[in-house]
Amino acid sequence: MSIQVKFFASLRDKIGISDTTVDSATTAGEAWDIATDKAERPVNVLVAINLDYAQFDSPINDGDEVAFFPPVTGG
Amino acid sequence: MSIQVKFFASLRDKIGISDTTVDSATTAGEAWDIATDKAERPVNVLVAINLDYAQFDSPINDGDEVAFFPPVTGG
Amino acid sequence: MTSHISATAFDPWHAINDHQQQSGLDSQFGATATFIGSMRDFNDNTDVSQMVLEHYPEMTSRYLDKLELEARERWPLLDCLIIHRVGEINPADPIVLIACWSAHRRAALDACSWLIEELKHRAPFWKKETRQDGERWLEHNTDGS
Amino acid sequence: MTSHISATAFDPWHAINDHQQQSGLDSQFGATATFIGSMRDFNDNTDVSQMVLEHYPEMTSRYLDKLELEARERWPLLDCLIIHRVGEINPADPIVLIACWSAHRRAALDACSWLIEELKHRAPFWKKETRQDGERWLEHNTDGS
Repeated sequence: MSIQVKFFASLRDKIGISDTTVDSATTAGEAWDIATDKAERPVNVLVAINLDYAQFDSPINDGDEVAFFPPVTGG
Repeated sequence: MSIQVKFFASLRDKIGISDTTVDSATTAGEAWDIATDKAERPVNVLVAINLDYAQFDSPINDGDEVAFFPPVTGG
Repeated sequence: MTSHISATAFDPWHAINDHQQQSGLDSQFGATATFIGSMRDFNDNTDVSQMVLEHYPEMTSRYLDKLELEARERWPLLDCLIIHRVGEINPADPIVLIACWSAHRRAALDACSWLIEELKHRAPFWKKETRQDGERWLEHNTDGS
Repeated sequence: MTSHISATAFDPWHAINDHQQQSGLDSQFGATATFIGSMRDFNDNTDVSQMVLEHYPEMTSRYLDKLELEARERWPLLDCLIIHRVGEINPADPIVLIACWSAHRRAALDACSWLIEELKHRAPFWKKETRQDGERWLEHNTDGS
């Protein structure tokens, strides 16, 4: 099993990881814990699975891409 | 006393007058009656006195400009 | 703040760009909202080949200025531009241009939307369409939808 | 319908004009509403000298397309253009462009206003400002006012 995990913007700077792979995780939250070695989750962090917004308890599957990022500030 | 009376767009075409002067009138309605020889007033005709929207019973004074026109359709 | 009547065709994007360059407000505004109304060659299921836009010159100038002033009182606008065509108009010609500049987005967007509605209801312009079966004054404005 | 990400500065009026010329919709649309968001040199009472706009490339493309599609489902749009800058941005640079074309005014105006709000809340872009005292990620978007 291989899950790609990405971090963006201020969250990437804080966690210190831009992109990593985890071998097993059944939810986005588990992927966070494995990738960050159980770093505390900022209260407003957003989650996307395969480019769509999701939740920390959303299930993930082999080959998925899970991304974590702070509130968006574009436009 | 001299009141300038103007008609615009479809109303001008209907009345057959673009611009005329009436010698005495105390309201916009009276100016209409004199200028048009008491033509029937279309129900939705608009009135302006000195470039501001007014009513048929609004008072007018010497030197005023009274205009009658149909609903506006610009923009 | 500028409003004017144009008796000849104008390029709206060029006009907005020119106005913006001359305003000296670069990097002060964060939001620009614009509306362009242009002539369609089709109305009420009928082809329209040309249009004549008549107005009440002194009153239109006064009303465009008045609308700008009212918009500035309601919203924190940095700048505003209104241009309205009159005379003979061909399909695809821009008829009206409204542009609003502000620090943040809601002021520019809301003022722009308000200005076009107010202009449509209050400014003394009248459209006469030329169709296959002759000329016809428009009797009222659309509700926008 | 087009949306794209631009890594270099763009002229919004030129982009809109080009898109419109190529659309072949002249004299079909009666309304064009646009919104341009640009960089101010001042935020939260502090001078801002530069900005970096980061994004999540695959997801932004997907979301801009999704927003366009949703706007088309909600309003009878003839065409729509969205451009968003990324990378290093200087004061006065356009950051986002939204343009909507429709037969009548409300569709273009309402879709344009809706698109910028949705984009601000959903599209994965992040701004980092360079100020005198260093770089700082913006923590949340303004509410527009």
